[in-house]
Amino acid sequence: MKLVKAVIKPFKLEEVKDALSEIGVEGMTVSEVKGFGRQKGHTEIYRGSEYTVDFLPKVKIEIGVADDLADKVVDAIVGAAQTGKIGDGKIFILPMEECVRIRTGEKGDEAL
Amino acid sequence: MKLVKAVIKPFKLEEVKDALSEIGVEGMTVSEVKGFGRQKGHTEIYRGSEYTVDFLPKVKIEIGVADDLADKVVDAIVGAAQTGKIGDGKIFILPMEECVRIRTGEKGDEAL
Amino acid sequence: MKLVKAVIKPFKLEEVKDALSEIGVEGMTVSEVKGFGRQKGHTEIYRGSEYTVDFLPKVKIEIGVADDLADKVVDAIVGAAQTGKIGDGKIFILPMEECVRIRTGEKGDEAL
Amino acid sequence: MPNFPSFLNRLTSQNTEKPINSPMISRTLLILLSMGLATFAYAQDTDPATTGSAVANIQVADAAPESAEEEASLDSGNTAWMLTATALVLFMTLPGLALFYGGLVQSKNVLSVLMHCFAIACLASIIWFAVGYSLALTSGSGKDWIGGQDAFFLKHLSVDALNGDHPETVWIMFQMTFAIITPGLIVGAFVERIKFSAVLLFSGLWLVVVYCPVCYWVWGGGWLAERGVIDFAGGIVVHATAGASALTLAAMLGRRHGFPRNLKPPHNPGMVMTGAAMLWVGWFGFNAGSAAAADTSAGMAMLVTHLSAATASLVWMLVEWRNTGKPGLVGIVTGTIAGLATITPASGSVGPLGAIIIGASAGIICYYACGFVKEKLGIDDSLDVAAVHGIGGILGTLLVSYLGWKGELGGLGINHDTWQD
Amino acid sequence: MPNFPSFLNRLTSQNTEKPINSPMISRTLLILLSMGLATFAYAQDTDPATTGSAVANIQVADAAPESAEEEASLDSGNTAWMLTATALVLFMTLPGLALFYGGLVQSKNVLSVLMHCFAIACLASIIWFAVGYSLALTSGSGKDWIGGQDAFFLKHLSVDALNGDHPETVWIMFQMTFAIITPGLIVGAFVERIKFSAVLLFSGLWLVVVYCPVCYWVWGGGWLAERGVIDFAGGIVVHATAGASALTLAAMLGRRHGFPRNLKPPHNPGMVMTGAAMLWVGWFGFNAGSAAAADTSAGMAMLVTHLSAATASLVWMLVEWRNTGKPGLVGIVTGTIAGLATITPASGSVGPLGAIIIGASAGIICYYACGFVKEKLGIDDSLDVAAVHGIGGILGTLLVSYLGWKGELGGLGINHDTWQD
Amino acid sequence: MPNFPSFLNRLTSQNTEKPINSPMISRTLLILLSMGLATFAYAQDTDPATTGSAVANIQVADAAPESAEEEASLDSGNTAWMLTATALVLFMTLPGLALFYGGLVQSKNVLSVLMHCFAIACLASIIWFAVGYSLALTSGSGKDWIGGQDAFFLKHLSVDALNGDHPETVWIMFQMTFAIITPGLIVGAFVERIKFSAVLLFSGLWLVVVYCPVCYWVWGGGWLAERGVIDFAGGIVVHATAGASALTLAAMLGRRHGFPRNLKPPHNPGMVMTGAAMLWVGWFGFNAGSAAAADTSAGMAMLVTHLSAATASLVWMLVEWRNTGKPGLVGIVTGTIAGLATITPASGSVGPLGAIIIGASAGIICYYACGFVKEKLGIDDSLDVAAVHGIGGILGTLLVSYLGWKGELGGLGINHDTWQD
Ligand SMILES: Nc1ncnc2c1ncn2[C@@H]1O[C@H](COP(=O)(O)OP(=O)(O)O)[C@@H](O)[C@H]1O
Ligand SMILES: Nc1ncnc2c1ncn2[C@@H]1O[C@H](COP(=O)(O)OP(=O)(O)O)[C@@H](O)[C@H]1O
Ligand SMILES: Nc1ncnc2c1ncn2[C@@H]1O[C@H](COP(=O)(O)OP(=O)(O)O)[C@@H](O)[C@H]1O
Repeated sequence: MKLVKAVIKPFKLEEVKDALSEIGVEGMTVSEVKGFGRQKGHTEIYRGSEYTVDFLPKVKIEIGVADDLADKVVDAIVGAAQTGKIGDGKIFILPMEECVRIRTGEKGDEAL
Repeated sequence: MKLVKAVIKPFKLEEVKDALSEIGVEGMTVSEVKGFGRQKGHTEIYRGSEYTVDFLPKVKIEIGVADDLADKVVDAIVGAAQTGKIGDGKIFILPMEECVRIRTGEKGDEAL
Repeated sequence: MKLVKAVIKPFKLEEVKDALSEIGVEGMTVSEVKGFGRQKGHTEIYRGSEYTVDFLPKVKIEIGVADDLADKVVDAIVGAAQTGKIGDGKIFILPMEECVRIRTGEKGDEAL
Repeated sequence: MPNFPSFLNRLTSQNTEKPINSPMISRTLLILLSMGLATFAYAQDTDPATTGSAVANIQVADAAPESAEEEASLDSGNTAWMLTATALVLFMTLPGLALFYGGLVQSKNVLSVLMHCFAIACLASIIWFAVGYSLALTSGSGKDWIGGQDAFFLKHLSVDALNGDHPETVWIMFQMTFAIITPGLIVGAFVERIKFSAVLLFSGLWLVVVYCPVCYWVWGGGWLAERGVIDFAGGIVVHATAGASALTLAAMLGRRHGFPRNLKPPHNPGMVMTGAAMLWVGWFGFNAGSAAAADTSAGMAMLVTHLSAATASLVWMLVEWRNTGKPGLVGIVTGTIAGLATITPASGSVGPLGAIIIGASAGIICYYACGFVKEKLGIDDSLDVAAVHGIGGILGTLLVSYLGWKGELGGLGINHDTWQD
Repeated sequence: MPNFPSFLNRLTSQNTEKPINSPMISRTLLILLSMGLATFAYAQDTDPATTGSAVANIQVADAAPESAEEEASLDSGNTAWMLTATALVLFMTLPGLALFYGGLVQSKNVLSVLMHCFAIACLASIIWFAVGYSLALTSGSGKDWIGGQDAFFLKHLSVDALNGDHPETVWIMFQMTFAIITPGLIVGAFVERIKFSAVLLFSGLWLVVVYCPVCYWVWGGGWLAERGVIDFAGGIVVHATAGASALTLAAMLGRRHGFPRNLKPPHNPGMVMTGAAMLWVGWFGFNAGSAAAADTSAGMAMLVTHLSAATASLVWMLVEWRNTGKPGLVGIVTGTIAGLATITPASGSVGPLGAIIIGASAGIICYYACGFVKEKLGIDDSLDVAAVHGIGGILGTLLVSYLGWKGELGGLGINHDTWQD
Repeated sequence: MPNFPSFLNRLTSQNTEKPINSPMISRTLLILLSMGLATFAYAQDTDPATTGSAVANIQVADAAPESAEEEASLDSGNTAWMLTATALVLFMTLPGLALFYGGLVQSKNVLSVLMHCFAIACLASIIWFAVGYSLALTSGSGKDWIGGQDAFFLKHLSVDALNGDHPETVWIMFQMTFAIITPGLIVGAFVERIKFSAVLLFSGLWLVVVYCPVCYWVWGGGWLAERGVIDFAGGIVVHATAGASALTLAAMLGRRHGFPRNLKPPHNPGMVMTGAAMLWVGWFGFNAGSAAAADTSAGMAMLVTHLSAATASLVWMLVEWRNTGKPGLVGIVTGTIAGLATITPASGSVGPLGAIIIGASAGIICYYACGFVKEKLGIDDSLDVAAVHGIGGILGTLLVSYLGWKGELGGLGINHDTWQD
């Protein structure tokens, strides 16, 4: 199993969710994060002074998937989240040893 | 070493924390997340219009543990967080290569 | 590739960011978390009653790095985030199988 | 204004689903007019019995400052109350209305809504100073559909001019706060999908083209005033105009992405409650201030305003409780606003029991109107300006004929013999 | 009400730790009564010197509208102030108290607390209209423990009826805002562990069964008024009743899960501060409005109210600083409320130095009372209603005997010869 | 005060970059004095034409309570307005200013800023009671630079003493709210880098050493009053003193870590807007209350205050829009405050068009002043107290000579013949 971790632009969340639903992903966990990267932060001007905003708001999605689904998930995310502009984000794929569904105690691919 | 990542219902946090303390887990890191899964979101009605709430509030717990403790940790979490109702959440177990305690620079199981 | 996950004290974020920039890390993802550990929470007193605050605010940094850079990253973080007082936090290093840059579809070390 | 639609087209931000088509404009302008006229006509139809007193109810009847100046002298108590009422009505918009609307939208749009409310308040103030007061509340034009031009830039003003027994400066300020909140209310129709520059342009034009004339018709001595329409504190002038224009505008602008099935719920009900509470408190200035004096009429206006708000809140809550299984904070406070808007035109002419009836009607009718506009008409009047303010203002104007003094049901709770205004 | 306990049992949500046992009810009712009576008795014991003037202090002395109608005429200045004061007192509850309480609870309960405050305000308004005003403030029953029934549904009201020199409508509204805030205060006793329907039921009943009689006893001409009890603005009627009832209710409902060692701290001290600041400003209407006129008595009431609040805030802050090592925002604003509640009964009878003494006492005594109720009595009066309002109201009632005009210490800071009310 | 610098050194929290060096103190004290004197001198230079009426403008001219007592009698309308205005000005600080400043800082510092504002308000109240009122507003010392000592602890006060036609108690309270907000304003200079105990100490000392004397000079009958300086509502006394002291203090304390290139933006613009809106509403009490009566002067003060605020908001917004490409909420509301501060000294002497000119000047000049202080002077006046309040207050004082009654441009929009105060 794999854990797919994607950092995307916040306003793309709905589209990514829909794209994932379409390929049969039924669960995901989402959190608000701040990103620092090539897309440098911008400056905001308040009352004539500049303020630098280094960290930009991003959304992180974590999805546990069976091994064979991982590539499809990655493609779906890239397809939905891509704008082509800098700051689109990253996808990280980590190996996962086990998954448990708390409600039933099921393990493995069953639990996803 | 393993990294155990559990997504649970928010109001179960206290109980899970207590259950983990009992089996000797001394540290954990917690964050607020939104979950999407089989437990479909609900609709809320404001002023006669329906609003769909897809993402439900969940709590994510991350615990770095020594290899032999992983199963006990999973059992403790399942025991404490289970309500038997849909939406109880998931536990993911990831392999972890190294752990460092920033304060001392200690590494490995020492650092947990 | 590795995913380095560091939990640090919030006010150290700027220094860690600067230290990482210096060794050439160009991207990272940051989130606000609550930590529970040896550094026990404190009690706050409101109106003569004690309230226990178990979970202390921490910041979690996630950095995807090429294998050979991982150690330098860990050293940079330890160097910048260490205060020597309890509660300085932890660094976890996880193996990472793949990384994708959403904007371009690039994979592997290129994408970091 | 022939290229208004295409102008709007350009200024609308990309969030809309349905582009604006030109024929729609004429249609909606028709709707606006007809809705407006229907209201007024109806109000007029049923009002003959009250004609005599209505003119007295309209506080501008004796507001021509020139004539009042010599005989009247300043009453410090009434002036004190009008100064206070002015502060209260400004408080309704800033920060009341801003917080109310700000809490209802998605969190990513809250700052834009606050900005709309604040900037409109500033702009409306300047316009009121430049032309609004003159067009809306001074005679001298000899026409019955628009006021005179002598008070442009307030150039007529002398510091000791009186309006009745309070300074004309206070009257200008008090009415200015009404001109501030009315375009502010319309913000609720176009949140989350309009450019800031378009908001400024629309609001400025609207104030001059719609608000000032209607205000003159009803309060400035225009044709509706002559026909005896009762609008104590702005049911027609403020709430019906805002509601009708909101509906028109919402129809013209098209729907938000995701309407109606995929919208985000209000991001901060606590903020909504805070704003609604401030609106409630400020409304005391709005309605009781419209008595233009600290007298028995102001006292009764405050009492009935409060009772209507409380009743409408509870009724809305109960209807929602029955229909959805649980009472909610956003619901109860929307009921409050419905109750307040509905009592507004009637607050100078009904007694406590009348207020309870008006409040209960507001709670039920505005509740179902929300669903009607969005589901049946399919118009994305995002924050329900038409359903709450428009329907409320019209409802109150209709009910006052039945519930008000010498109306068919009698002024409930008021002793007929001693009620004189 | 024989099955009140079991009723409560049913309605309580599952959050409580200790089930309610029936014998407890009788015990706590006893406590309530005895606490109440002790206060009143004490107040009476030490008050003989002030009896003469006390009746005049009680602003309802001349409030029987019928008698006042003929001779008095309306004073626009006093009416202006009473209208303003009414708006200020409503502002105390909505949104002041709601935000104050909302910020003190856990974040997951904030909406429920706001809902409680808002819905209670609406309900209390309707009840005051239906029966409350009549039972609490009109005579005509011939009894000394409850008012008459002639003003049910305000059916007696004529629009130009006066109460003294302001309209009776204004008086009804002003007193209504007191009837709104008092059950609102009690919310602090049962937050985080009660069902919404139970809140409505309890608050409605409480208003009729406890508030109205006590209000009649003290302000409506009942037996305490006859015995010369001083309660200028509601130390007994509002704060002591709310505090005693909160204590009783908290004891009956049982403790929150985790009390007292494992509670969550206030989720939003900034919100608490905002609410407290609004309460402070609104309290000017509460106390200075209780003079029922814009006169020297109102001016002195505002001055002493403010000084007591400022002193109590600083004293509380200093005590906390000494005891815990750092001063906190929640602490200083709780001191404010303690100072305001404590000066309330005395605000018509003390001078500036008296206010400082009262404020300082409030800051110390209410601080330790918080710990006493929760730690010693073990009662989970969650937001310290009894310790802050109850103890404060009683403390003020006791102190006024010593500090007030012609009391033992003399009216500090007030020139004895010219002090007349 | 010889070891004030080292004392400050000890109390400053570790957040500063530049340690305070002793020679700096003398330098900055000099700056403070010279800035202050420059202002006053300038004001005086250009004011001769207005001397005659200015004294009458200053509402304390007839404030010596002893002399007024016999002849004057209480006017309930004026008293009602002064009570209301007092509540409004307190509302400016609590919670207005607190929220305004709280929203501008980083989120980790918001509670500390709220605490500063609240504690200073309490402390200033006690000091005003103890010595401030006496030193600032009573004569009897025979000196022209400081007031008498007879009213220490208000021991002179009798409950029915009048100040003009309202109670002296009300006057004490009204002026107290000015003494509360002025040190509160200075908070903006030292946020995010000072210890709480130092804030208390500084604010207390400042009130006695700077505010009271200047207040006496201008309003209490001191040397500036004698020379005919116009300061209707506190442009010099409140805003210029606060601004100059803020600049001095900011220079003494050194810069925040990261100034000027690496600062965090305002954490909550919505909170800033809410606070600014409350300041706006409260300012009606501040300026129109300074007329000390509910009369034509109060009405005009409210009108020009509002117009200046609205104009400055829009102008600031437009300048920002041009310079940065987008208009922002923090910008527009900062413009509001600039417009309000600038009209303050002039609000008794200009007409509507004068107010528009003043507002437009405020919007432009204060905008660029913000950049000037931070970029050119390099002083970390964190929340721009000097640029907005200081420059605003001075600007208004200068402009009033040209725009005010009988000034060079004439009182625009005011009929010269009927303008009399
Ligand atoms: N090495 C990395 N480790 C973790 N997160 C990263 C890394 N690089 C980028 N990110 C995340 O991806 C986001 C986008 O990256 P950025 O470099 O700005 O643009 P792009 O992905 O288009 O090159 C960043 O804001 C950050 O959240
Ligand atoms: N494949 C997944 N990857 C990541 N998180 C998941 C996944 N499936 C479920 N979750 C998380 O677990 C929560 C509960 O899942 P759900 O399917 O609703 O119920 P259950 O676990 O009882 O089957 C979700 O809200 C989501 O946060
Ligand atoms: N086993 C663990 N798993 C995950 N996070 C941990 C673990 N132990 C500690 N942490 C995180 O590290 C933070 C600091 O740990 P703590 O034990 O308090 O201090 P120290 O690291 O100095 O020993 C905690 O607040 C928590 O967020």
